[in-house]
Amino acid sequence: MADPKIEGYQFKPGFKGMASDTGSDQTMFKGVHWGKAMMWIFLLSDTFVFSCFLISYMKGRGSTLIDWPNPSEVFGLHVFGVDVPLLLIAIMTFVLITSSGTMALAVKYGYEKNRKMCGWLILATAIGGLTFVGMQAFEWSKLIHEGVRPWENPFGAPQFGSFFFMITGFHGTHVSIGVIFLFIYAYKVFAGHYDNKKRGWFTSMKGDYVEIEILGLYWHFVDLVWVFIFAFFYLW
Amino acid sequence: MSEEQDNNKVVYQAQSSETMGGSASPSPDMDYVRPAEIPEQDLYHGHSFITKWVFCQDAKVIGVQYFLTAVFTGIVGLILSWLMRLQLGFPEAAGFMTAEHYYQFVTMHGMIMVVYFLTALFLGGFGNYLIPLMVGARDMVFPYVNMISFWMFFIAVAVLMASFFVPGGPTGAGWTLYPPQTILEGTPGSGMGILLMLISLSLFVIGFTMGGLNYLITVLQARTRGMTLMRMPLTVWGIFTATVLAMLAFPALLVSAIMMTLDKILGTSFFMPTIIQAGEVLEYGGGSPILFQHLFWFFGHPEVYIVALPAFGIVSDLISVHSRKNIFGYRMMVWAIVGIGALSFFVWAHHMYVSGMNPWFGFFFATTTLIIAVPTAMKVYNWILTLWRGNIRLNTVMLWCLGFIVTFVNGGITGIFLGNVSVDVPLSDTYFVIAHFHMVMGIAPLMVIMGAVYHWFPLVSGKMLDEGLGKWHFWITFLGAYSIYFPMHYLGFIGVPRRYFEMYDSPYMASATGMNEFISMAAFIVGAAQFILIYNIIKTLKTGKKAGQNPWKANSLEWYTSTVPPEHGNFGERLPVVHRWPYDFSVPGAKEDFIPQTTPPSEVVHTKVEKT
Amino acid sequence: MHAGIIFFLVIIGSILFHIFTPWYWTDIASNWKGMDDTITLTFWVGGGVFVAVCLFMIYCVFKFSYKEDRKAEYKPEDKKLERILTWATTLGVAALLAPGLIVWNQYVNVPKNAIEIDVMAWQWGWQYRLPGEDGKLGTTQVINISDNNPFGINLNDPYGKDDVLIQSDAINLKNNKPVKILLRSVDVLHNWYVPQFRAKMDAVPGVVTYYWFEPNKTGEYEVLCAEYCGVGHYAMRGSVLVQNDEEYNAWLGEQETFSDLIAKQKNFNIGDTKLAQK
Amino acid sequence: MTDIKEKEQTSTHKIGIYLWIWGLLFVLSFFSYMVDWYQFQGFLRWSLILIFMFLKAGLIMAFFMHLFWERYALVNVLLWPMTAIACFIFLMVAEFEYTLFSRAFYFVVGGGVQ
Repeated sequence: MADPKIEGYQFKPGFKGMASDTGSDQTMFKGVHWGKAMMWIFLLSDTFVFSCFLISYMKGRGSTLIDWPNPSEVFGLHVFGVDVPLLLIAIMTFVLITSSGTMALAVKYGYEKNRKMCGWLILATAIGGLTFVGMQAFEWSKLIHEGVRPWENPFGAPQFGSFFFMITGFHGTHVSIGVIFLFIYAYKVFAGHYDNKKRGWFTSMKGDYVEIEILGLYWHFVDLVWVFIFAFFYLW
Repeated sequence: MSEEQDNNKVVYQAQSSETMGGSASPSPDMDYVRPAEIPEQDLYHGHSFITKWVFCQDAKVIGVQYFLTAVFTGIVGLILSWLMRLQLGFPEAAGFMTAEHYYQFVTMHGMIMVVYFLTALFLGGFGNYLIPLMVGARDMVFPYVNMISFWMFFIAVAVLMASFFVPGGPTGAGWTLYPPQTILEGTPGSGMGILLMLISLSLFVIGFTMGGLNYLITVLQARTRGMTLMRMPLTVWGIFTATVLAMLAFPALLVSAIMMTLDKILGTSFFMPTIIQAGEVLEYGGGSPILFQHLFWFFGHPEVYIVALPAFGIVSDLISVHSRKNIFGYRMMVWAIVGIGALSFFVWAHHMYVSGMNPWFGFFFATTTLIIAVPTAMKVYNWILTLWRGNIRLNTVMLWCLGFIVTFVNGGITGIFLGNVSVDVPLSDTYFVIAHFHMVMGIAPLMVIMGAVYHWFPLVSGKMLDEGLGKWHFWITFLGAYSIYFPMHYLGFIGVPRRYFEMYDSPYMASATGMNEFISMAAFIVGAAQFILIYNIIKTLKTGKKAGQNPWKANSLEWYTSTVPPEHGNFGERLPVVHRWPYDFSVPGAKEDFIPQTTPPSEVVHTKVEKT
Repeated sequence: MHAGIIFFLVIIGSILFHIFTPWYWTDIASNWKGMDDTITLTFWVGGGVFVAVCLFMIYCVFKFSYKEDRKAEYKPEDKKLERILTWATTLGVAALLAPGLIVWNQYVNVPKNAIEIDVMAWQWGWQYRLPGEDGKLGTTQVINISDNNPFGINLNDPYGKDDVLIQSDAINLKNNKPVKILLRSVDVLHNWYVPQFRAKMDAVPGVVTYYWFEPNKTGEYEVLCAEYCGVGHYAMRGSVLVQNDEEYNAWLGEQETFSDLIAKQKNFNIGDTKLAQK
Repeated sequence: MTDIKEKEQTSTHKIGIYLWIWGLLFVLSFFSYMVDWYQFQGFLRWSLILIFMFLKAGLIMAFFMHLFWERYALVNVLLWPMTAIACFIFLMVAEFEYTLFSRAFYFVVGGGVQ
């Protein structure tokens, strides 16, 4: 975003700007909506949650004497008579990135007050998220069918199942919550709540298209976490 | 200059001329403050009893709700400590108590006091009440989320208290909840007790995250015109930095709670290696108990500062106001708070020197830990240098502050013992540790809480607490608490290990018997003395004398509200405009010995104001 | 005014308490005098700072207590004073840290000639294992533990056969000979702690931890568990007897080795995983 | 917040940049997948995984989450706390190596290797 115009405030670029923003009165993040700042700080906190999960995973995987199962084989699929490693995971990644892209465009159209476009893109994102959760459910059931449990598995170290279910479960919960909110916001956009400043159901505060960006931040974060899980859990 | 700007100035000139008397000719340029970036906050005003007092969205009411709930848990914790001291001092009189009971009391006392009492009181209680007032906001930025935050905390407390009544009782694993013993049979409350504890902690973290986001965004994005970060009272700095720590440290607690819950109910082995208990090999294997300790202390050490930093901030304000002098080295104080906060993420394993972790960590953590001693020491110097050449009102508030300095320096010095890795070896896991952390994060913050209660009670209720009762309350608490914990260090020197249900059959420990009786007596008296405060509050609410506006002649914005006590929205028609830091006391040339933050420079051109 | 006097008495009382206290550390019986010295150093530096800060505070209370007609000094900052105090504190802290790190360096580096002792902890008791003539301890696994193999020694490890087993909570040590305590636990955390030796370390299930010391005073000492390990924590005691060479060797000669134990048992069954009951 | 400001904020980016980033993300994901497909091993595998991971994460944060266009005040507030995580990771690597050594040495290998 280009810097917003604030009466009486001189924006400076780079670190100089950082110093003058921090030293100024009223706000530190100039022109940043309260809700957006809140979402950023929340995501920072959530980053620490996922970092702690992944660090625990590293410590657990690193210190076990039993061999870690080869994820490439465990998560492989047998399709059309060939074993394709990590096929499902690759599709899931594809789906999540697709939904991230549609979300980014939804934010753009939201700011342009293009109600229709924004609404459809959010709906597309929600459907992408739903597909992802569905595939994850399929993956879970496939692994459970193969005998992988949180406390044991036939392929190697028992911690494999523990960390797999915990981390993907926690990520999946995030996705599911995101999907629910995406549907709600798609409804709100289509119903025009942001154009006529309708007050919210719970908070009784007026809505604004900036909420789409806040939702977008959350959704991109979910995608971001998946990038790390994909690298550390499936590829490593 | 906009029209709004002009109007605003008329208002504050009228306001400040009351306190300042006449002034030099106003010069519009020097009083210029940028116009508001953000429009007025849209507030939801409650209409019914429920929306006004129960599910209320006013941060001040939420603060009081947090405060009362935390005090309730604190009283539970106090009673538990009495029971523990009864066992330690007079085991014959505590015949009803088994070792199981004792360990359950130890655990619940620790967890309640650290998390549900001190953290909730400082951040939830003082944070909610003071942040919007001190930065000049109408309310917290997300009042609805703030309300949910309190009720999550309330449910967390309810779940915690419920664990007293489940089969097997509350968990007795020690407040650190170290696995494997936490979820194994040999520990009391390893069934429902520990599960409820973990659920309660998770709820606390979720609720706290909601509150914490509010505090942070209010400080960062909702300050009033003219309120720069470097003009905020140190109270806000302390609570703000503590909240940052909480937002980044509580995730580790949440993660460890989730993993331990899974170990308990699903039989995963995150923290559980192969274990033989009562002759049977359990269905665990390959996990690492030390991982839990790392996660726990990655949360636990910042947690110490989550309690300490608000106390640092608040005490700075109290000392400054009541010695009628600016806080010495404000900039240094701010950087010290921020520095301590940042460093606190790099020192966690100094709790684990003898835990069996990689022994080479000792070098790293001893160094980082002792580095923290420097900013902390600077804060202490600045407090006493604030007293130096001040004009000290020796009222109850100041007494609590002086008590804080004595106990905090004492506890801080023993912290250097325990942080310095090889000195820690003989002293860790002994009574020295107990004495240290009670002195530094039990008694010292408690002194600040009490001082803050006496200081801000006139704001909250509009009435002054009784000074005579307050002094009795202080002296009994201070002398009693000091005589509990100062001698206790020496039990640690002998080598008396902590968490011992009874200990007197060792020859060199038998000498500790008399000491333990003395400590227990002191503990009973100190605990009972806290009821003086409750009596004082009830009496004051009924018959206390009216405080009026700004009874302490302080500068910060919370004393310049439109009504006392402040109503929802805090500042009436117009938000205050800030022109200076909150510590302009005894400025040469000024008529009174204080200049409120709202006083524009044009009114005090004849004074020698150095810092704004 | 009375406030200042009481605070002053508290400080004086603290100093007197320290001088006349009957409670102070036990006579040291190991090589870790360095720890005691570092504590003493920290005590003098820290105690000095504590007394100085408190006395200064009390002085301020006397000198600057409220008078209607006096105005406090107005001095927001004193850069020079702050800089001096920062550097002085940094130096003081560094002076305390350096000896601490030096001693820690000794603590984590075990001398080559140390005798290894395997200390096995469980809820709630101790037992010990010494290397046999080969000077090396055999490897162990918790799952091997049974009535017949109370230490869980791996049967295929040749070093384990001659290990000396002491199925008692009492152990003897040779005077003036460093020992490396290898701690392991079969259930929860424990900590093998003798106050007179100063040193301690947690026993953690799933790994083996270590520390070392050199006993230098003969006599009997009590072992305490210093890490909370469940309801029996306070009762989890043991004992150490530090002896001269001849006495120690005589004692060692009477102890049973793992091969003796195997020979004694006709039906050695590794699958039976019952922990030895005391 | 204010309507006036929102209108100023609506000077949004061209759609092209989002499509570009979108495409890049697909390409990078495909590359990551190829790392597994071709079964690269050892140092090459890990460095490729990390490079693609950080590139993807960086693109998402910088463009989809608009950090590239945000002011440094916000960016720095968000990135500096990661040093604590970095320290945690670094130390936990040392910790798991120590644990692994301890387990392997005392439970399996023993004095036999010396």
